[in-house]
Amino acid sequence: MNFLKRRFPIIIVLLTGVLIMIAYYVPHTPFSDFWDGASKWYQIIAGFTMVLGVVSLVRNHYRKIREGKQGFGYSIAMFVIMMATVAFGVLPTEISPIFGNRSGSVFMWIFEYINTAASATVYSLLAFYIASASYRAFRVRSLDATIMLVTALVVMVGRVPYGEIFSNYLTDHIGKGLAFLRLDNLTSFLLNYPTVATRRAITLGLGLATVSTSLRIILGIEKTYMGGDN
Amino acid sequence: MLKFLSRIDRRVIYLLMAVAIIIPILVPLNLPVQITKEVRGVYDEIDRLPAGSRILVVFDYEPASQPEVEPMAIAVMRHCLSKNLKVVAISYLQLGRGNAEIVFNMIQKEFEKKGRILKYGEDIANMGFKPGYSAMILGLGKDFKGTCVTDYMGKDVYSLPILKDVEGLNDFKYLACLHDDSSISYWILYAYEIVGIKIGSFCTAVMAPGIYANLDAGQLTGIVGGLKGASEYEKLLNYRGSATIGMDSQTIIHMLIVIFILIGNFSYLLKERRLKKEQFL
Amino acid sequence: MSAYAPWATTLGIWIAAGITLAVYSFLYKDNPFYKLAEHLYIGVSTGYLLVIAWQDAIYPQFIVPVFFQSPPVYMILLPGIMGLMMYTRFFKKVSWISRISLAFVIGWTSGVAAPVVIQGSLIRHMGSTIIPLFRLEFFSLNIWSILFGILALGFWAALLYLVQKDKYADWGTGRRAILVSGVILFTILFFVAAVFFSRVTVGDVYNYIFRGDRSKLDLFNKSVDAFMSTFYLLVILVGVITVLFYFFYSIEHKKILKGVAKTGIIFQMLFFGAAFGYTVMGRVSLAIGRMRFLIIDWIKPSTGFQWIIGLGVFAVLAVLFLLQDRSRRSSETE
Amino acid sequence: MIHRKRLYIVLVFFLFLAISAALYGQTSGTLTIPTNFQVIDTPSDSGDSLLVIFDKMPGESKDKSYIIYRSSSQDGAFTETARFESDKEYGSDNAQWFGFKKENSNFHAYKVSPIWQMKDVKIRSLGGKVETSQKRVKPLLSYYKIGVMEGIHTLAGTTALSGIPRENWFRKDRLNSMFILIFLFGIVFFFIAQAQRNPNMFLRKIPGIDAVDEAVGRATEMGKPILYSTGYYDISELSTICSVSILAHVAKKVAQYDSRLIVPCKWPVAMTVCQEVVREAYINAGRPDAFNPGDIFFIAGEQFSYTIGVDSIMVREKPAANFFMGTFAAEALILAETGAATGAIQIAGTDSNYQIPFFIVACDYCLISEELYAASAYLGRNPQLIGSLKAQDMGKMILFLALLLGTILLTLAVFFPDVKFFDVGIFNLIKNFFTVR
Repeated sequence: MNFLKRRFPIIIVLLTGVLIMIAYYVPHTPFSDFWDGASKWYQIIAGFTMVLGVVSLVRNHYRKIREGKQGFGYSIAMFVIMMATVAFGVLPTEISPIFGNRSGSVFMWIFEYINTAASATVYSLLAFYIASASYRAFRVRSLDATIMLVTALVVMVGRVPYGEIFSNYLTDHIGKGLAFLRLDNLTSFLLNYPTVATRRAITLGLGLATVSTSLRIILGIEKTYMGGDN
Repeated sequence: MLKFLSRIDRRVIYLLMAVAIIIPILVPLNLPVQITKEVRGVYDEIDRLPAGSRILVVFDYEPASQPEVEPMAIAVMRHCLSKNLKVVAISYLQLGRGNAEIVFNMIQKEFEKKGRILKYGEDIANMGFKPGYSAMILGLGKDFKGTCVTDYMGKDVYSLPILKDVEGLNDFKYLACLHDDSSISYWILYAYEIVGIKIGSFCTAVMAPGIYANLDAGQLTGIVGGLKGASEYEKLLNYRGSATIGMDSQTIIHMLIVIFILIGNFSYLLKERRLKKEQFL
Repeated sequence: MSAYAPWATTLGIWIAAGITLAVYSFLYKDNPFYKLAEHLYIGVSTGYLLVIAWQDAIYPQFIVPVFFQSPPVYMILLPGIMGLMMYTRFFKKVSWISRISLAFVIGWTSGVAAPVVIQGSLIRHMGSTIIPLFRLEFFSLNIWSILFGILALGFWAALLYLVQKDKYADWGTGRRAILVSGVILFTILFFVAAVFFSRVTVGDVYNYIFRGDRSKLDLFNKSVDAFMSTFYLLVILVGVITVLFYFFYSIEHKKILKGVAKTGIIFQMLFFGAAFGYTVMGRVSLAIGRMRFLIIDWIKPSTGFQWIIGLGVFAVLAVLFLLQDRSRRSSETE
Repeated sequence: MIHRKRLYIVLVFFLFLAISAALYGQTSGTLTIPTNFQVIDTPSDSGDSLLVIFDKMPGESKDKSYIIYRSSSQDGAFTETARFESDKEYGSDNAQWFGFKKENSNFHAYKVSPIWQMKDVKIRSLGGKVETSQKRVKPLLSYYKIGVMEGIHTLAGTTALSGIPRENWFRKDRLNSMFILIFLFGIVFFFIAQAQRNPNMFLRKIPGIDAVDEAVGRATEMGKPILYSTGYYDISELSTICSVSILAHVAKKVAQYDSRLIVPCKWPVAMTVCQEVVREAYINAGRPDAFNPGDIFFIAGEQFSYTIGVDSIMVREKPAANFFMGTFAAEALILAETGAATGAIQIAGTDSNYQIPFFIVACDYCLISEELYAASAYLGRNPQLIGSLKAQDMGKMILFLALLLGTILLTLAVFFPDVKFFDVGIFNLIKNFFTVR
């Protein structure tokens, strides 16, 4: 029994991992099918697991409603809208054009005017948070912070008219030789060389980390995700 | 003073931001717009064309990037039609077709207000979505009508007067590519390199740095990048479209953020100073 | 442009506007309207995910091939069973069964990750980093370059030696400055001499500046380009190596290595700063888009009648929230 | 005088015409079928295509093009399957099959698909109507001819060659990555073995990781909960798995100090895994009763609804410490700023480059990209994990050498182009190895 609980899953990880690695190099029948199939399989499994999440969600909010906690009204609203979405979405279009997920159906209406609106708004909160973050935390605490700050300023100012007025003044009135100090030139230099270098280095390091991590997992060294015995 | 600077409430900042965004939408600010040579490159090419010559406008952007690209589309349409050029739209993304429709409707309404009726099929035409990437472009290059077959309403292209005596792409004087991805590389490879039609890029701000290489290589006559580029184009046509407005907000907000950063650091440094002093005492 | 009846569109726009305002109100503080919007949004998005899971995964990939297709594909039953096994999580006794399907998923992804990452990031980025530094026609070991090269090497050696021996630290700023500037100056001079003066001579430059002899101008420009490209390649090479070094775990950053790691940090900060400044632009246009929606799509076209209804709904909600609030307070006081 | 000049001009003009006409006749007259035509199985593929190979011919240009005909039988009706300009599709364009040899530009190679044996698949929709679609079963023996065309003139070859695609047993073009993979396996094994022999190896300090315990401690002192987010991806992603193993450590501390741990999840499976991990931590701390599965719950599966949910929790529960570990997208700053506004101590760790600056600005500590992957080893102090870290360092060391040596060698190779390694120049050797085909 303990074998089934602890060892067996690890063995499956090992088998799947090694098989898929082989399949990456061997395009012949059993392996190639495995390679193609696995991704579809994952989708199916994930599809089933969505229900898990919903159950957890429902459980939490149901508790709220049952105990009549303050604000259970919101939970009710959530249930109603969720049920409506699922109902209108899953019913086939053959019955009526308001069902299904074609454009013009209720499902798409809900999606467009509630989901899209909300997500776009939440996304746009970023603009505000960037402002507050810049004010609150973007400080010249150390050399590194200063470099980061100055770079950010250069890139930001280089992208608005005032930046260009400055740049033009630099080249037109002070001297042609200062062209390399133009904000747009500085920006493009920053974006093309140091940035590229750092990105590459980070990608390389991350690549190594990924490989060794995946080995740790396949070899069953890293098995925290399996959870406890009972 | 220092106290005040060092602890401005978050909400004040948010409020300032909101105001900075809204005001330009309500009242125009006419902030200075510097015309860059990239945008000029596009504008002049189109401006130079004789009346009645055809121009191909490619709608390769997804609805998601509408706020950024649509102003350009409107601007270039206005430019062409006010110079009596004939505009043919085509799309290479499935989602692009819708955008073309939207822009066409707007433009037609607008010109009706001015008292000029734009006839579909004579002044403007929309080929809709044509699948097949490079193959499609190559086909257009050799035999435009044969590749399109029908326009987006399923009408036979041979019946469209706008395409009369059009053989291939080189019967179009210019190609304006509105894109939010790297699809322009296909047009450069198969339209510019093979047929030699001049291309101008109208792209999102994120795309712009990527295609400067093509500009340097002379494959593009110019780049209109992001809201900024669009606002410059609108400036050249001297009207204030959504891009200019958006650019106003953007400029102010950039400035605002820069100011916030500076204030924050200023107060921070002052504090440091004070702390040092206190240590000495 | 809308696929819906006008009334539906109007209603939708009002709802969307309401939600937008409610979410923005969170910026001020948490409030009932925000709560409502939050719960609506979560409900919709969860429902949406369920529908997608059904329409894109379970129905077409599991149900159709097994039940509605001839000949059926029974292999697909296996992942289906695995998916069902996930539900054993609900029962403590047998919850370990779900580990099997979990094991499959994790084994699969980590198995895919290793080779794909090697191919896609290790090999590709190494390949694009390893390129010749000089162009043949634009490099020569003329007397100047050799001289400067030797000097540069000397300064580098001195610097490294002193740092390693911890002598550098207890020097005065003046001497440090001399040492560092010497290193930088001569390294640059070496490259200038080797790359720039490979095609043109000092004499040419003299003629150009003082005699105004422009005959060699394009050659000058070419040499400058060659120099710059070499410079850029060096920047990338140094950046990659130093940043990569910064992530060493088993080596302590001290003495020379500290300098290397420091360079790595500086490169990273350049990257992060650029990324920050670059992202701001796109983000801001999102907010602009939202505000435009509020003002142009919602406020401008709305009629007085719509306003009356809208404000009415708002008022009703507000009253409800107030009542709820009071009831809570009373319950707390009891 | 002038007249004579004109005469000359006219003469020259006609001469020119004659020559060009002759030339035209020449080229159009002698369309030659390329020599050395062969049909081979595409190397290292999964058996769904063939290669048509023939020699490079004189006078290839873009107004002259090659055509490939296909038929199911030796003397059946041949139909055109492909047509390409004659100055394209050389062997040198396909390094994945032929490598970087000079000779590759002396022949054409074009990938063609065979004729497939199809079978019908009937799909019955819920509405009840049945749609039939075709599905590939296996490739059949198919015959190919090549032709050449210029302008209106076309000439089809007579020789018909047959071929049938085979599934190959190895992707030769991925040899380099396989080499690296096996090598990395080797060093990981080696260092793990070594680490088990002497477990206490040196690891340099990473401030973010040391701060984890401190944050937990502070939260307990203040008697406030701790919030932990595993990020954007499901448990299947490595970053999430690492995040979970950090969570295990945090949960252990929390269980010891007896404070509350809130884990809002974006993915169901991740949620169940987190529940298991935390429960185990409580059990090991000897107080399973204190574990409340209700604190580890699924909020919403969509990016921004998740964000908004976590924000609300932060504002309402006011946690004293927030952990954002894993991959994050645009929501990074939204979360971090809200957390900062509630005055929590925040520790972030992400492998998504473009969010790192925001975390650095808005959080107290940030694990930069791969430090996230290293964190579990640091916290766990498990010799095997530390061994794998060592292996990583060794890998980096090797990348260094490769970078430096490679650059130097290539630079030299430019100066001494005719130095030979085996049969390819240094240049090609290195290019060969570091190329994704």
